[in-house]
Amino acid sequence: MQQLFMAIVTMAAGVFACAAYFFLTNWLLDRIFPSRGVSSARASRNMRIANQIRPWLFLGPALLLLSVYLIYPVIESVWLSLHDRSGQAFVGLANFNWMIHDGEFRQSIFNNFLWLLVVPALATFFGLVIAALTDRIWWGNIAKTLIFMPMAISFVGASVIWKFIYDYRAEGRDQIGLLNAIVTSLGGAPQAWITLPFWNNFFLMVILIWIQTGFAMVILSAALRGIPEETIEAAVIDGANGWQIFFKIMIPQIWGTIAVVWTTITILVLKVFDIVLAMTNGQWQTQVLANLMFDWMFRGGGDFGRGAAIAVIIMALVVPIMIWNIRNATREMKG
Amino acid sequence: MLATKRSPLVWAVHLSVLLIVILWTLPTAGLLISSLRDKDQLAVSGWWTALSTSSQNLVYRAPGAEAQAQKDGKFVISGNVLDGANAKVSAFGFSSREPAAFPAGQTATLNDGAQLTVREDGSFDLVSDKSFEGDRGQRIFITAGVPPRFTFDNYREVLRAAGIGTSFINSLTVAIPATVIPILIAAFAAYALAWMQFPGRAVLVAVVVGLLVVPLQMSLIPLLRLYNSIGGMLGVPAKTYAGIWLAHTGFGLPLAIYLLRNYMAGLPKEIMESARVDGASDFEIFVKIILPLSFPALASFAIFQFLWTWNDLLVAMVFLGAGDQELVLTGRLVNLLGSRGGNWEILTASAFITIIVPLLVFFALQRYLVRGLLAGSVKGG
Amino acid sequence: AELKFKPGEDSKFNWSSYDSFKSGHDLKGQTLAIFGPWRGEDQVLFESILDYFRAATGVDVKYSSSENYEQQIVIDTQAGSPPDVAILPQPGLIADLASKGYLTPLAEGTDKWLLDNYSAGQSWVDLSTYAGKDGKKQVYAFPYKIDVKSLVWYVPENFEDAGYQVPKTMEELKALTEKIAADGGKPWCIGLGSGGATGWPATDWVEDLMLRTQTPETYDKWVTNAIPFNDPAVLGAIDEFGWFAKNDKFVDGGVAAVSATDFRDSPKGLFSSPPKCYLHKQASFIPSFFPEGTKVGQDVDFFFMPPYASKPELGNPVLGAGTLAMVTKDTPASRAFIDFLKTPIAHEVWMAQSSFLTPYKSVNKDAYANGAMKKQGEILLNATTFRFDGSDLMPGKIGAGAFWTGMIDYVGGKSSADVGAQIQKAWDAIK
Amino acid sequence: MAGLELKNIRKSYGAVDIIKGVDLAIDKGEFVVFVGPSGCGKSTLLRMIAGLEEITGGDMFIEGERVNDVPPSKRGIAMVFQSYALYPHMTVYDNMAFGMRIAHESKEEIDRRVRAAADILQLTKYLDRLPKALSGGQRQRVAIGRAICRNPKVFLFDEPLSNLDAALRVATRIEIAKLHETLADTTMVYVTHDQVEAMTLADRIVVLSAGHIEQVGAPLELYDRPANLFVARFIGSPAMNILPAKILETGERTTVELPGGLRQTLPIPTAATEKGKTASFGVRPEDLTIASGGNDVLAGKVSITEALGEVTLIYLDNPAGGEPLIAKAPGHAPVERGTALSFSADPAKMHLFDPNGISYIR
Amino acid sequence: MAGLELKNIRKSYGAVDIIKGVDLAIDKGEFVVFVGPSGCGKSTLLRMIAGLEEITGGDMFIEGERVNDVPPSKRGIAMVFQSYALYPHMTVYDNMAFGMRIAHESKEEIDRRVRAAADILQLTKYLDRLPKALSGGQRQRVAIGRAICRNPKVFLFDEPLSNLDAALRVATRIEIAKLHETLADTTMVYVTHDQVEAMTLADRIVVLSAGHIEQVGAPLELYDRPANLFVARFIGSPAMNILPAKILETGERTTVELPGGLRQTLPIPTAATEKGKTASFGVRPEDLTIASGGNDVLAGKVSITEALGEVTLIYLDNPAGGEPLIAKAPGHAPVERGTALSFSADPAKMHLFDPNGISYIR
Ligand SMILES: Nc1ncnc2c1ncn2[C@@H]1O[C@H](COP(=O)(O)OP(=O)(O)OP(=O)(O)O)[C@@H](O)[C@H]1O
Ligand SMILES: Nc1ncnc2c1ncn2[C@@H]1O[C@H](COP(=O)(O)OP(=O)(O)OP(=O)(O)O)[C@@H](O)[C@H]1O
Ligand SMILES: [Mg+2]
Ligand SMILES: [Mg+2]
Repeated sequence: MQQLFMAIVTMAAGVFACAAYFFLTNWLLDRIFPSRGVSSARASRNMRIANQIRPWLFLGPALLLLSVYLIYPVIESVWLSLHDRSGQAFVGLANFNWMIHDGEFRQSIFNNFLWLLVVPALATFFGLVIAALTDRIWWGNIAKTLIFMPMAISFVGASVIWKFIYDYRAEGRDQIGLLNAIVTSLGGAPQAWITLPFWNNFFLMVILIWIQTGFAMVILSAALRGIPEETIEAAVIDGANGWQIFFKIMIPQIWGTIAVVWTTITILVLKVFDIVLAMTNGQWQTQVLANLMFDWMFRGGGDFGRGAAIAVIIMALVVPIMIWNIRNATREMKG
Repeated sequence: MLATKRSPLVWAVHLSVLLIVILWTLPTAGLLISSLRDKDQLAVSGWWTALSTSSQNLVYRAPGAEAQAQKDGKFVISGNVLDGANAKVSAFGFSSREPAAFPAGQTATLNDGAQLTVREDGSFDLVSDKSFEGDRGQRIFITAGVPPRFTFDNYREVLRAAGIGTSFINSLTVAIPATVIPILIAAFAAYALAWMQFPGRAVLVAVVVGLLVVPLQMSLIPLLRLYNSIGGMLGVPAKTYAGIWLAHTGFGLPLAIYLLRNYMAGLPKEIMESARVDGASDFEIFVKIILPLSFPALASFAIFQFLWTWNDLLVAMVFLGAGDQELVLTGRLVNLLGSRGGNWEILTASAFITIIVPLLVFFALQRYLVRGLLAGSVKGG
Repeated sequence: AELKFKPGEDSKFNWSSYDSFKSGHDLKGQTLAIFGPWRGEDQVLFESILDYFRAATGVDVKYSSSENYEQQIVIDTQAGSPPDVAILPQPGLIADLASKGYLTPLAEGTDKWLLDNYSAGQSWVDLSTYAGKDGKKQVYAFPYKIDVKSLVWYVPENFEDAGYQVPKTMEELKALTEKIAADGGKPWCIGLGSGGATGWPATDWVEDLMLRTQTPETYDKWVTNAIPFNDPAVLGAIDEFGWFAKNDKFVDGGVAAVSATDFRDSPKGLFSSPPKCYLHKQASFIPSFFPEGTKVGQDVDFFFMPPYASKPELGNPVLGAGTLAMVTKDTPASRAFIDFLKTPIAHEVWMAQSSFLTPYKSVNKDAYANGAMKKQGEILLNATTFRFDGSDLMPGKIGAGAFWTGMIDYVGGKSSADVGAQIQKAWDAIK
Repeated sequence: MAGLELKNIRKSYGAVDIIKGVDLAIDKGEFVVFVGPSGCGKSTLLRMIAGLEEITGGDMFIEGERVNDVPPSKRGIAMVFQSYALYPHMTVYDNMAFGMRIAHESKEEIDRRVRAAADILQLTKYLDRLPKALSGGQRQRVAIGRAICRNPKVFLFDEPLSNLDAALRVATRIEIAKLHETLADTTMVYVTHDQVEAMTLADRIVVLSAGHIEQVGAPLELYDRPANLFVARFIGSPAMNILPAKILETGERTTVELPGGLRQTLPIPTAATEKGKTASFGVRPEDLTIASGGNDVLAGKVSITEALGEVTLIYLDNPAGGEPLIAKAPGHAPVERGTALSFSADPAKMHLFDPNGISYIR
Repeated sequence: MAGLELKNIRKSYGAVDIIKGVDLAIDKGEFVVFVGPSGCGKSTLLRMIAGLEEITGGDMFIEGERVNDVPPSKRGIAMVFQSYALYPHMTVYDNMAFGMRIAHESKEEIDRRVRAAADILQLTKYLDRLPKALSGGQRQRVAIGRAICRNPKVFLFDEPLSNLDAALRVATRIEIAKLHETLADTTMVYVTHDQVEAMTLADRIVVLSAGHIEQVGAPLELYDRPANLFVARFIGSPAMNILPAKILETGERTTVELPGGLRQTLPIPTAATEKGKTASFGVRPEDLTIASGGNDVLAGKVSITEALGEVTLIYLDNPAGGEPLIAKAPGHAPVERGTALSFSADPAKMHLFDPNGISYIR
């Protein structure tokens, strides 16, 4: 009971402190540069100053937290990537040099590209389709909850789930993996799915798609519902059918959000390793960059230099996406 | 809603949604059924077989010599091979080589001359002229049709684990502020990035996107070091709730800002203008116009952030610690799995126990993903 | 908390060691944070040991564990907030921590103590000695709680039903294997699956076979890469494993099932009816994955993985694994804890419960909770050679990476030479 | 065959009844204008015809076919939405071409028709713009253009000209009239608040009030013989002056006493039973002329005058109290505030309504 | 001191100039109406006054203070947006109360003013509704209500009555006029396409065309003495009839020859240099009366008539070709299509524009 009470008090305090920051700084800003009750020339000058400061007040906590929690580690990673395994001696680009000659790394890059091609596209696609379809039926919310469920299941749970799908038992045995049960009931020979080189990548991707579709669905569903209903009505009047409305009216209007979802999942794919770790740990040629990094960082004491070097590569891969986003943002701000 | 209810397309929609839902839930259904099954069955037969009566080969060990009774000069051990389970024996045997040598009801003569009868209802008699010896009872192999049987034992075991209540509260204490705080901070930042004029706006947006990629693992050591030195300086412990909130906030911020900014940038400019003309300051516009209108985006992000913080293990372990008092729910459940993580029955049950809270959150927040929030606001978009 | 066994009550416990430890250590008010690998049942058991330490010293002990304990200990030490005592099962990781200066050497004379008190003492001293940051080799870790790996599990009644005998030599084991196969059964259940760690059970096979085909010195050279991975000695051991595992007739489910089956599932074949297999090689921990209610000694039993009759000079080598305790923060309490581990009582209390083996010679073997454990304990005590799991001694990238992958590839069809070369290449890459 | 038939059409939002039983048959090719006060349900009715709102009760037929459950796209309708409902992501050109593209018209045909419509609506310069870069009136024109490009069975216009300037409004109105002439088979339903539009375009005008029909008829019929007080006041701007009138004599012609004791004899027959009742007497501002003595209908002090250029509105204090009476004098009538004026009118242009507001039948 | 002063105000979107240098001084308390064709920049100008659009060039002063950089919230304005811009998540009441709440008015005061405005706009029934459950006209009224609740220095109205029915429009117009009277110090700028609104409300009307001012003046001044052809045709509906006219005699009075050989002498002085030039002759439809012989200004065959009830529009074939000429006859003029008619007019009401379209100064 006491723990519960303490918990509530700490929660309230934490949230309150955060809200108070915004109220107080704004109040202070308006105090220091008053615009009410002073001469109007003063007021407008004050307003101008205040308006130059205010964005930074709004951004302040976010920038601070981002710097501490993300930018500082990035810098640290770059620094580490130029040092040896224990982070002591400077080794220049040796880690990167090692990397490009490492077969496993090349394998990971190749696999990562496969993942990047397949997962964001399919997860976004399914998310979009589901969001659009469930919107029109009375049990849509139930359907959505069910499809959302994989997201809510912990990774440990998910790996067991997929064990029960991909599990392999020898031919003639009772299969406990659903996939093999289906294959054998159709007369095929059971396969050890996750050990089939190349194809096993896709079996692992299925898991991530299965999970991430829920994410895409929720975000896109919010976006779809934000589309002005009247534009859809107009299209209906114009004689458009369901497909046409979907592709020509709805999708273009939520294009920005689709891009956001796609970007987010792409980046997530760059970082994905739980699935690979839990299912194969990169064996049978399923290694991906993030798992490789994790491997080097923490396995058996770790090699921080190489781990960080791989992390730097992962981060560098996001640069094109950043540039694309800068473009979008500037275009949007102009129009 | 449009008056198009009866179009044949609607059936196609229903069917395709049904299909997708089935595809998506099938794996989870497997987990659910597995969590209700006997743990020994998990590795032996597919979860879908649990739904129907199945013919199984079981091994039963009869009681040892101490259970024998003397009857008509013979020594008898009797009992029931099914232990009261609702099943039907079809065949039995006494050797692992021929486990189904005799149909139910027949009497088999064992190697040592004793006679074994197993009837359909599972009752058996082991009759011998000599006294039985040893406390290792006779193995009886049976083939029985076993109807579906489910048990809540797995759940009971998980829920009765010591400290689970504490961990539940710990998890909530971590997850709730770790959801609310980033939303608050990100919403302000997103507003500034979407609607305020200042130099470097586009670059900041891109930086936020770029930071999405920073692997969590890279941050842990430098941050914990920072925490330790700050904690040391202030004389407070390094692992506190505030610390983990901020950590989750930091890690969640890029996505929050990115999602919210995208949403906010799509709100009609006129509404903001109108508020501006009404004399509202940026702060007031944000609180009174933007926030209420951004509910769908806030709700969707809240769903995810809650989920991630709730399911998170790594960050909690590092920034909160793994001690008995600080353990979060996921940590507690993983610990139940034992050192070698093999108890699937625990895993399956605990997966469903952890999923409940996020699903409730999803359900509660889903109603904020409303349609037509902006309807009636501006004419002639 | 209440002590599991009242001090002084049961004569099978060495209470005097407890009393003398108690009188020698009064550390009231001190705290001790221990970080270890044990969770679930093991954690409960370990807490019961800690209770004695608490009662004896008055130290406030906090034990914690984590699923990602390897990762966590690295993070915690790197970030400067280590526990006081860490208990880890990986010598490789310990070596790394020691070389980075995160460990405090144990008290002078610990090596002597191990030599005297643990059977096959030199093996343990070697295992506990690491190079520190300064490069000086010192005893940093104290072995506590050992698993014996050289065990083969079987169901005695199935043997009776089929008329098989427990083999005494490797030759007999191979003959038995062939006989079972000839009888139409499958001799072995082998499962290498372990999620992210898939492949490790095969490394145990290879190590055990290494110890039975080569001298311990060769084994040591192998784990330090003094001889390359594709040395004929190593390849021979691998192929010996292949003799068992790469034969569709010898393994349940065929070769394809070997790497796809989870090691936790694989022993279940012993118990099915009719049996899917008759033999299963796995360490002493495996009974927790047997079907519920299985009684070791009655429903299932084990025998020592036999040596080759043709190589009597190698004696009875035992492959094992275990956990080692080390001081990560030098405090009186952590020192006291290591001292505590040297008392027989710290071993006996756990022995009397379950899943604990020790090479400590002065403990009362009768304290083992059951006959099966005692039998395992005796294997450990009778060991002429004890070698720690080689893959745990190799660098993480090899022992928990290339070696695993290599074994998967080997079972998947590659030749031992290819696999050996491949692993050696990986090893070269991290030098 | 009626082009469009509504039978006891009803609509409610929850407990609120918006359309309370509308019966109306519109001939094929007819041009019907809906007028009525803001919020009376015009748009709702239009949206129900289009199939965008579910019909709560009653039946709707388009060219004889019951369409209650026919989806909008199958009804053969083009519509100008009151709120335009432009596609924000399409250029003006694409907005107009969308419907035709959906109908798989040929590229050239689409281009021809879009350009023709753009030409009529003076949008040619803006064909490549997105709606957000257009002025309010331009957006409305796009909405019109989108509809008139197409070839539907029924056109629905919801206040299509409200944001256009007078010249453009006249021009567009004429174009719509022309369109109506060219497409003789196309039924048009048009909502407007503009009297001139209603009078010039309509074959028939439907006056709606609070969800039901007050009167249906040809424009001049409504103007000359409003069925009740509501219609009388609604048609014509400024609205008809209404005064309480006591019926003195009944018969072929009726004599009433107006406030201030003035008497008028109207060529309206009344039954004897009506005698002594207090009826409502109506006369339109434009039918009043400044009296040169004799036959005055009203008199009073001038409270305000509004010069509109073309005419001058003279507001008189109402002898019966309430809203001022209004007279319209042509040109710039030089009338001073405060002067007492009296007005006369042609008895044939006077109106008389019984105590329930229903017009006495002429 | 001017309430509002624009000095060479310019606005461009990228390369497109929308406002091309507008100079205008509006007195404190004055009521100015902007009229102009759709898309000419009225809304843009209003939005610039409000501070919602950046000013590309020029200076703007409110009550003497340069406000180019003053944010909207500090300019003391209330505005009715052409697109309403209601707060979709607030009820009608809250929409109207928002501005006052921001200004920290007392609860009672807010309630009083909101209720008063709702009363005027007949919105009382809807105070608890969200905008999406309102009709188009009701939404527009909320937008008006939101503005008139407040006490600003400058009111900006962008076509505030376009979606209201005639009666409501008149009533609201009167309320706005009253508001203007009560708040003697408040400057009002009003955009409309409705001539009646412009004429009745305005102290001065500003006629805009394609981003610049064509003429500024009192309503009747614009009607009687349009500065140029654009204004002449823009003010008045239907628009003024324009005919080419050859100047025959100049001097104190000018004699012109109209198409068809008709001659007219106008009381407009012209310089001798103008002789022989082809000017434009204008006469408003409402100034034409069916000629009873002599002094005809135009003659032609009737092509269409439109009976608006109050008046009848008679369209004549234009002898000069092009758009038909229009005459307005009061009442229901019984004119047949095809009949040849000739019209006369008072020479004082005729207009004459030089070849550049500039009016000759009377
Ligand atoms: N973002 C933009 N980019 C380019 N041109 C624009 C943009 N916004 C408006 N315009 C143009 O500016 C001109 C003036 O627009 P404005 O809205 O001021 O017209 P208006 O006089 O209010 O017209 P209306 O009576 O139709 O409302 C229009 O021609 C319009 O097309
Ligand atoms: N969702 C709704 N819930 C309740 N009432 C509604 C809803 N939508 C509209 N109404 C009401 O229905 C009535 C009719 O609306 P409608 O839009 O048909 O009016 P209208 O005649 O087109 O008016 P206007 O001339 O102002 O456009 C209005 O009084 C409006 O308040
Ligand atoms: Mg409407
Ligand atoms: Mg405008």
